[in-house]
Amino acid sequence: MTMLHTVNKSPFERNTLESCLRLAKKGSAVLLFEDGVIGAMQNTKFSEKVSQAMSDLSFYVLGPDIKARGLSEKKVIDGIKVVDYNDFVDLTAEHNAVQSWL
Amino acid sequence: MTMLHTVNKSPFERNTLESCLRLAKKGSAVLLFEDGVIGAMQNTKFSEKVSQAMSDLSFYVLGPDIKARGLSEKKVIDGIKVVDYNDFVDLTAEHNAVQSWL
Amino acid sequence: METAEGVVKKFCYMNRKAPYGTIYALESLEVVLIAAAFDQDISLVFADDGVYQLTKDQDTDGIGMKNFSKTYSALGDYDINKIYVEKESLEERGLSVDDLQALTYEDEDDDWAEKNSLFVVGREELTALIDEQDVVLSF
Amino acid sequence: METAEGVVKKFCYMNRKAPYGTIYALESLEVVLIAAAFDQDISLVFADDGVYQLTKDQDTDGIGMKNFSKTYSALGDYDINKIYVEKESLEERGLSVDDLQALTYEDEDDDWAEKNSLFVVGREELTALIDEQDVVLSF
Amino acid sequence: MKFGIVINEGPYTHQSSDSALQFVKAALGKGHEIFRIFFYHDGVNNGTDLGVPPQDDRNLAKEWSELAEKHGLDLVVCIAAAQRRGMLDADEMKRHGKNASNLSKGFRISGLGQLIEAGIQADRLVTFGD
Amino acid sequence: MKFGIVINEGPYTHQSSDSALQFVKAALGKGHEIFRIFFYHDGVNNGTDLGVPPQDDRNLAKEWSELAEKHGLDLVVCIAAAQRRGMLDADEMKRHGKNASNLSKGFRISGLGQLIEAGIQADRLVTFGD
Repeated sequence: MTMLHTVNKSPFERNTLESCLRLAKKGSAVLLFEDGVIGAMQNTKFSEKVSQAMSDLSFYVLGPDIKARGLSEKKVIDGIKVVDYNDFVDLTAEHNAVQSWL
Repeated sequence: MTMLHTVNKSPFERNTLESCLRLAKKGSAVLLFEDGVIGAMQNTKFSEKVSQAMSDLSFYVLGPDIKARGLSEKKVIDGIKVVDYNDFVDLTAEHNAVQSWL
Repeated sequence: METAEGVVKKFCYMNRKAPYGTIYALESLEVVLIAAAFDQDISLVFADDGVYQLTKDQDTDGIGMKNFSKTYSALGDYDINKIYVEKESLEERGLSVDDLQALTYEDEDDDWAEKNSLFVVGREELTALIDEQDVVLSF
Repeated sequence: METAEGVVKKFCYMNRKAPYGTIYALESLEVVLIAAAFDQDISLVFADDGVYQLTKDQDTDGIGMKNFSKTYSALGDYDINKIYVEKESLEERGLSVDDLQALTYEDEDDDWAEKNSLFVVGREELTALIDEQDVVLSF
Repeated sequence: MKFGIVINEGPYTHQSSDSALQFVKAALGKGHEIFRIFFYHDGVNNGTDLGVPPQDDRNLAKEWSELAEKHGLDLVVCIAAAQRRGMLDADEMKRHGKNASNLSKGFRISGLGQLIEAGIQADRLVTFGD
Repeated sequence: MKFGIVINEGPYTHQSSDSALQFVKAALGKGHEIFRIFFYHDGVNNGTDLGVPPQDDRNLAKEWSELAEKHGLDLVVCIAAAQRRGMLDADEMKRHGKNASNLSKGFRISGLGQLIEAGIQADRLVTFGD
């Protein structure tokens, strides 16, 4: 029984990623998309925090949103899987419920 | 030559108060209103940060927005002046320009 | 309701924003009042700035907006009696349960005794509670 | 323009949000392009997540939205050549000026020599710059 | 699998409507069923028939209408949210004595019960918002 | 003193329109002049004529219209932002071959130059947004 959590805002701008990491149960999955992809990038103020959370949670990031923002999929934090919209649908189906952190 | 900076979001939710404190010049005024009034309250995670900023900046908070949220004007951080919409207009007129941190 | 047909899902209404600055608090309440007519298992969660939605003594006269805070105390009449507030969110804001409205319901299985429906829960308990939901609606 | 009548004010366009997640970046650019027709003193500031607006190689094919990033390089043709990026905002995001588009203009007072119009400035310099503005438009 | 979709923000200002559109197309492409798409809060503005976006940009209301027609999607605009924000179909126009209606083809206006029903009937409810 | 006001968000969803209304009333009460109120981004939705908010709530479009009439305020809706979001006056309706217009009395549609002009002419420009 695990849940998919989605975060669509930059951790620099909003507190949604932080709240998600605080309240997502161990073993859950987190998908970063829209401006949320910023939280998946290496060498930011938040990278270390996300890396640490990877011991409890599986992370995914939406590739099309990375590309739109001129960022490189090569600079995604190691261990975060880059996915497309088809995978987003699969992730939703594979988990028991979806919580959007808005 | 001083500017009035306005912040309308809670420091828990957004980074606007933080950005304002970082980029407002010494001697400027900061008005907290709408959900921004949360940043003016005592005993929150951010109270200490706001108190420290008071050595460089003058703080004001809009009373009607405090009351709407069930908060007490008595619990506003010492040194922050509670104002009404008339004072908001006066503050705008007394300063050289207004920057809304959105 | 015609759509329920015996299916009972756990619905969680997750409220994380202060009232009045945005409409999400009010429109969340509108959903909850409608949801009460369906025979589903309803929990309301107030975390982060959502805890401000439940403060006592809200007075919106000065901002020209409708004060909807009284509606929370009517939730008990709609059999909505599992209302959770995150303890740590209150603490970070210098608030305690005494700053919030008292929310109660009358228990029909216990001779209509008036009982508390607002529960302050710690982070771990809240995490477990969210995880067992079938549907989470975020506001 | 008819309204200028000799008044020249310092206008600052403050961009603090990432592109595409919200429309503010695009609609800010639309204002700036119109503003160029008025004889005013224009500065653009990119701070916080606003620095992502200027990244190279934006590719929006996968999200079905219009890629407007090429427009920034046309700003020089509109005599908009004071474009400031906050150094600390770049650093906190692991970005450097090499990740951003090169923005230039042709200086009519210097035999149309091509010159840089994008300046990375530190927090203190930016603070002083903002403070001397007459009008700040926030996006 | 049956999906319910909730869209909380209007077109263009936030990416939510775009993201939902891409998600729904992908889900349909994989053979999933979309039980209902519910437009709430400012999301009701996605149903406007009066939008004229720039020629070189996408037209979100039109894309939703066309997708709905092609796949028989149920696009529901929340009546309470719509009334506040000035989204009306012909019936609502008459009922409130207004001179115009502005709901696009393929959208219908209905109550919040439709959202709860989507939560009950769909295997997964996915929300796109601000 | 001459004020220019910018409103970036639509009615009800964000407090910006309410805050601006209170500010403008206070400024007028103090004898200041309001040079122009410019509605940008989702702010254009404040101009809708089709809103039917609950009876016990405020009607923002109506409050703006009435205030404008009483004090001769210049309420300008940005044309580019309005086209995207489906706000049209009668002229725009004809120009784009639409069947309806939805702009309230007292509002007019015009270009972004009106915003810049407000910045130049007004002594202070105050923005209300999200």
